[in-house]
Amino acid sequence: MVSPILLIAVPLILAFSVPLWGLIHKKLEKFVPLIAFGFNTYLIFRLLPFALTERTISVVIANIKPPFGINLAVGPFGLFFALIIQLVALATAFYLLSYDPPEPSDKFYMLFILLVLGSTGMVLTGDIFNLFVFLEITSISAYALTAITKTGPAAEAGFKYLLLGSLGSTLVLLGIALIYGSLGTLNMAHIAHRISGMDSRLVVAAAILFIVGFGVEAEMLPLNGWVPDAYQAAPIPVVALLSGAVAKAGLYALARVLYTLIGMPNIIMLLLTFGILTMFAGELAALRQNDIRRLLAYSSIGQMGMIMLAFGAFGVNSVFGGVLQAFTHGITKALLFLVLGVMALHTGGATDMESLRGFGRKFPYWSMLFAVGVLSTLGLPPFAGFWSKLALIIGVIIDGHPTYAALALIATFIEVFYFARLLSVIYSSKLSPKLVERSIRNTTIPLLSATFLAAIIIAVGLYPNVFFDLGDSASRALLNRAHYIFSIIGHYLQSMGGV
Amino acid sequence: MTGQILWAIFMPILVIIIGLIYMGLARKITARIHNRYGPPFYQNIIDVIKLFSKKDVANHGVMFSLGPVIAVAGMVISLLFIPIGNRPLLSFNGDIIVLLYLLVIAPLGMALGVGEGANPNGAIGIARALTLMLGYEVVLVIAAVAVMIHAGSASFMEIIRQQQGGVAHWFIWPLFLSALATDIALQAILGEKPFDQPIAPHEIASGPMVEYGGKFLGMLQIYHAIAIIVETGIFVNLFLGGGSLVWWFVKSFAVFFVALLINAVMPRFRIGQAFKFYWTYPAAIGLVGLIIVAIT
Amino acid sequence: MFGINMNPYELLAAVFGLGAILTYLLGHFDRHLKTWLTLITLALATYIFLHLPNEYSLESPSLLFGIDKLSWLFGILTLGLGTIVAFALLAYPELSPNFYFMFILNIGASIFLLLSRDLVAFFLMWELMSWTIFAMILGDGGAERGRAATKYLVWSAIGAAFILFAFAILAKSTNSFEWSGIVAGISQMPSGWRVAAIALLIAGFAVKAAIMPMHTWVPDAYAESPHPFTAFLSGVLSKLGIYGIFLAFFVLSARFELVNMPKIFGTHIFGYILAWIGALTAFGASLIAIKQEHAKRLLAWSSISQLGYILFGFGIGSAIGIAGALFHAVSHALFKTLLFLILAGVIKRTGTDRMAELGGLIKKMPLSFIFAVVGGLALAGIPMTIGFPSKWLIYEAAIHQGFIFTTVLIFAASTAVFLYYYRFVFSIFLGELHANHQDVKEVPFPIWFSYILISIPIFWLGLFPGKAMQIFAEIAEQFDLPAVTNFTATTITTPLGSFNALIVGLVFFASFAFGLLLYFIGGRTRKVHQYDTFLAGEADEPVKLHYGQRFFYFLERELKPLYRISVEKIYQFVAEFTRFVADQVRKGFFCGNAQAYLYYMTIFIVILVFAIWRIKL
Amino acid sequence: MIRNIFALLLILVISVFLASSIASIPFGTEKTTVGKYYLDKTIEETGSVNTVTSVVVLYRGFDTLGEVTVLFLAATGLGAILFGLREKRKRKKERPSLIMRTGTRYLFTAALLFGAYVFVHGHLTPGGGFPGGVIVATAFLMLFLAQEGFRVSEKGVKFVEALAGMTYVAIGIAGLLLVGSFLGNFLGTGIPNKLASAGIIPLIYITIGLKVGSEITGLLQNMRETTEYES
Repeated sequence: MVSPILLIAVPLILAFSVPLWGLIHKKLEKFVPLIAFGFNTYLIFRLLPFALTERTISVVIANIKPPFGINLAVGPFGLFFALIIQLVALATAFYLLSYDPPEPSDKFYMLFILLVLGSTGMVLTGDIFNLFVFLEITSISAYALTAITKTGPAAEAGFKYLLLGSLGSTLVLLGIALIYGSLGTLNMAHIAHRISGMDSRLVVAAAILFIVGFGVEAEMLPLNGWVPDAYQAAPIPVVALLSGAVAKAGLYALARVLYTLIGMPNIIMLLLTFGILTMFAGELAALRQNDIRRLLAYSSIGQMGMIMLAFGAFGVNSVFGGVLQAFTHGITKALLFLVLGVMALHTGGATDMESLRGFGRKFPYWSMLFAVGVLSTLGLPPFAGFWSKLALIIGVIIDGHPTYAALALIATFIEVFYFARLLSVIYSSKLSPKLVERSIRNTTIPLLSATFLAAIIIAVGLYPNVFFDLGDSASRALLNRAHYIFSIIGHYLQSMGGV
Repeated sequence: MTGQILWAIFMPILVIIIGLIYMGLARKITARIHNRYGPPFYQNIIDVIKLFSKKDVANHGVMFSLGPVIAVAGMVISLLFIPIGNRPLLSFNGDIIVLLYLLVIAPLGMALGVGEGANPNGAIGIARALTLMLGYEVVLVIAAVAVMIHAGSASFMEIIRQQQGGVAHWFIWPLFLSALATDIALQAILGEKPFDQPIAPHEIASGPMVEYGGKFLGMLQIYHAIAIIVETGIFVNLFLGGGSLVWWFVKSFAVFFVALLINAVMPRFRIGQAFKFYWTYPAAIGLVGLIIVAIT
Repeated sequence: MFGINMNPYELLAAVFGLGAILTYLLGHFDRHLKTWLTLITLALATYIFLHLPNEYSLESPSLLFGIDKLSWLFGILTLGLGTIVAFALLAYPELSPNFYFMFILNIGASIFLLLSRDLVAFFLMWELMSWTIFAMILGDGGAERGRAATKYLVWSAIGAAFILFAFAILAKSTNSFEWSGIVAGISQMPSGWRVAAIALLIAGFAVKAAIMPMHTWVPDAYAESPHPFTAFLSGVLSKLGIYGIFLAFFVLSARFELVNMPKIFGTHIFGYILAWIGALTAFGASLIAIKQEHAKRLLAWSSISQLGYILFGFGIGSAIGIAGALFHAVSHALFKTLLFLILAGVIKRTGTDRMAELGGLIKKMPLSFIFAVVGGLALAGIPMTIGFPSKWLIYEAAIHQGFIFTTVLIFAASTAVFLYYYRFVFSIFLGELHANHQDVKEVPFPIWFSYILISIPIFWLGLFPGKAMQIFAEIAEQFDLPAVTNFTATTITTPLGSFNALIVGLVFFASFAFGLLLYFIGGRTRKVHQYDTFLAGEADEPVKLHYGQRFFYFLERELKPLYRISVEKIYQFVAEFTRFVADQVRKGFFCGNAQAYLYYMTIFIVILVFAIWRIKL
Repeated sequence: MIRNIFALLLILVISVFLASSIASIPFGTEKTTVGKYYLDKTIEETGSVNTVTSVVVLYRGFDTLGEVTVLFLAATGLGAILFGLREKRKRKKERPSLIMRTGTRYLFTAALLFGAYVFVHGHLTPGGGFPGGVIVATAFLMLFLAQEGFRVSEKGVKFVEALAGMTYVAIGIAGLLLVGSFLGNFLGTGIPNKLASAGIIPLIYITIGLKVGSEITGLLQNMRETTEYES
């Protein structure tokens, strides 16, 4: 097996090297992200067969065995999220080839790589403090990338994100401090093993701090104020990553901490409520939104709420649905944003509905890609979204929460409404005067990258088996706490005489 | 079998003549009530012969010509499905519901013909007729359902069989309210005042008939003649126990006579009023009757 | 078969898939090629469909398919009418290849929906069928089409949500995703959940079947969808909702008979409720159809009304009722497809479906008129056409079962049919010819030939209803339902009465001969110009008076109190309210103020503190 | 006003909650399993006499790599956002005095050397890569403050920064290749208290020192350019 650590090391070394490429030739810089994520995607596919086995292995760092050193806890659940992140990152990195980055370009590419790297690190690590470090990497690069266009709204959005995000990370750090203070260990498996001996009030306090801290990245309800602004102001490829990678990493952290570390069903089931609220808030806010970017941002909140709901149902079926939905949401939203970026090229940057009216008549292929994304988000066959939404709803019901499933279905009505309206605007026979015949830039590369994502959506929709298997082992792995503990620190516990 | 076929050919002609006489009598009786002298009772037969001998009739097209043909044909087929004088001709092959639908063929064909005439008066007349039909059909159906439930059958012959054995067995007694409702509906079905809005000579120039002249009008007269017999005949069969041929026609004329009396002294409703009337009082009466039947 | 070692089911899927893609790709090259490819696809599909083996299971994702008498019946309807509509499409080369792609996909999904034997496959095909309709309604049209399509998709999502929810309950309780397993396990379900699941299923299917109060998308969607496709939408696709209701009501609930439920007149209360909903649908929709000004909307409301009949028949649930409902499903499919196709032809030639702007087309389009009469006779249920035996069975069943009030409603609805049907045919074909339409031609060959194709079964089954009854009896037998067995090829006998279709037909022709005889006895006739009408001397030169607008205005005036009852108002209120809340959320919650967001965070922490303390401590 | 009071109340609730939670952690007991392990095993396992250093670079070396990246990110992010905004805000300032200018020139070398000393001796004495790097940057800060128009080569800073970062990761990958574990100590522990001991710790600290030094220098340069001197 190739070492999963390379998923982090190789992009990191490439990220540091960006300025050197720039010294050779300015144009070489933009290939670095592609190389990094191309390699990573290759690695992920090498690791995928392993993700189907439901086993979690510990990848030791610096030859010091957990719980004393840092380790990566590579299991199906983390790998599944890493797969989402890498696929989105690959498509986006490819898209970058024809993208004019905001200056300074070398810093843009570095931040870009580090954003993905941070998210990947978050989903792979087995150490709570390391999780925090990667959270910092992710969020700081995200703040910077949000504000990088240096316009007024971008700066404002970046500031909001920074404010909420940094407060959130501080709370996470506080939570880690509470746990370390009482258990004296940072290894997640070790914490999980010992947490039952911890003062329950402290556990609760840590849980609250974690929920709030990771909730910011996972776009949870009252903490997601930054989302619409950031999604609107950030460069399009960054937005694709924000929903495809950052939100997913935040979600992973939330799930991992709540399921593995805390492990209290009562607290996990709070996610049901937050998920529902998040979903309704997102969908409702999107209902009357005329700017498509903001609309997609709100819709992203709604989808994240739905996934949270699935994770909150505390059962293998609903978690199965949740991870599948996370996958399709990541890929689909990335597709939608990338296509939207190209659409904006044809309207002089405007992304409101009126400017894009009739886009479908002039650019059928682009709108077809967009429609694939929309239909998949709505959970219609033969696209990936169908299976994930089906699995999610049925899973939540089978796990005994029919009321919540019903509420989720009601929220999807709103979703259907605004997406149908969006499609009808795009396929309208009336043409917006802002539409230009040809974009100023060659759109072949964006086309290929969007087609790549659409092809994933359709392929998964038509042959969902592998997808199901991955999701199945991922969900089982998340719920199998004992196995996680044993596979990471089993040797240590044995050496301690099974304490 | 041969007898039946001969009867089937003979009977429509008989009914046409009797029907025309009914119409003539109606004119006579109405005139007497109005204190006029009135035409002789055979006047309508003369009229029809005159109309048929007329040459050079205005013709608006194929459907226009087919309208009266279908009207007559539709009425004849309805006639054949009604037992007259307790002689079941074809009514074994279709029950009351079938008859209710066969009854519609004639007006429908006529309406299509009127339509091609392109005279707005005609179309207004049809629109009124249809509105009226929506009104009385509900009443009629309420009554008919009551009869069918009471008899446990939708077959005419079965219903008549259950009413044999004297006046006391007639359904008009146990189903009095239904009979009453049906009779009110019959007023409109026969096109008598206060429900003659579709014709309304003073408003829309005889409505559907406005474009028809000559042999077409003659055929419409024949159609009307058969229709009177058929429509009163339904009432006779459902509530008055049918009867032998002579009795049957006597009963049928009695029913017609009641309608005539009302017609002679009544003004005309507005069409809206007529519709509303049917959906209120007779429908209520019929429903009460129906509920009573359903409970008992 | 064809030298390829493929399961017929896979082959069928491949035919649809490849057909759709090929039609889409090659459709850009030639105007007519796409229609011919569609026809070839459908012909191949029909051939394979008729030779399907009994069962087939797909390993991954594990889906189960199979064919039985019921899916055979609906499948034949779908493929047959689909082919006929596709044939009529030959006259519409302007429709984009997208449309053909969606059309083939839609038929494919419908067929596999009928063939599916487990919940996942069913739902998959159901959703595929649903959204391809959306794509076709949306087409490449304007704001109105967009609105209609949006409305459709939202309703379709609501329906799908009900279905999905019910499926999940069934799967959870019976631990099976297969129909057979569910049918076997349903008796173990808690009765509350059982009732809920079946009610949800029926409500969900009712959306597609256009049953009130789930019907509001129908008039808009029918009015805005491509005209020939509307025929398929109304004729066939609404029947898939009926198919679903059949499965939910008979296949699922027949097994457990809802034993603890009270019975009314021998029908359990569930059926009674269905019958009432069906009757009210039939009654209400037909009254609304009367006042429509657009012919497509008129037929749309008529469809809602007729589908109410079918539900009514199901609700009665007796042997006659089921046979009647299935019969009516078949007959409605046939005559409504015909009527919508005729309307499509009229719109093609005149460019409008506003009845006040049409008129007198009988002179220009006699064939269309003839078939409009044929379709209308079937719609009105005149004997000799297929419309009569189906309605007659429903009435007989209703009276026999003692459904008195609903029977009255149903009868009133069928009387209203005459009103709107006459309005339809008069305003379009009769009356005065509009000045704009003096040069209108008869519809092109593909369209009128499709009229003939549909009229054949309309008359054939109208004269020989026994052929259809045989199939219904087999279906009933297959699902252990009571069946009507007392019939011959031409005669159907029920406990109430009997009906011989052939005799009625023969007698009608004899009577018609009598009428013709009278016609020929009379003198010659003289053809006059259409403006040469009697106007009581009120106009000295011909005036154009087409009585087309507000045809039944006096009736509308009287029915106003009834028209005021509108379920749409409730939906509008819900929509308004949702919009209000949405604006509050968007402007109030996502206010863009960083301070406020921090405030939320603080409040959130406090809420969490209290929430978790309550749970845990 | 009410909002503020309410906010205060909320914060009070949170504070009480956190305080009461934290109060329940027994302080000073030997609960910290991992910490005890580090104190006991450092010299034996790593050869570093500075336990803090061994924890930072070896036991939790991966975190350190992350923290270096975070620092790098902060610098990069700030640079990215400030890019192009430099010329916009100009403030006038008095020129530094002659003593300042001369003194800093001499101190610069000493400061550089001290910084280098600190990060090279990280495994032996208190200090290490981070403080060392900051001291190096301080040397440049002095020049920025005192020398009018002094600039470091942006390319040079980038080059050092990139190379140092890459070297860090490369050392990690070397560990992966040589001893099968990322950041694994492939050099052995050596003899404690010698300069050339504790395996890769000094190497990593050198890269960290260089990286931090160049980053903060670059950062300072970025921020400095918003000011302009009076002439």
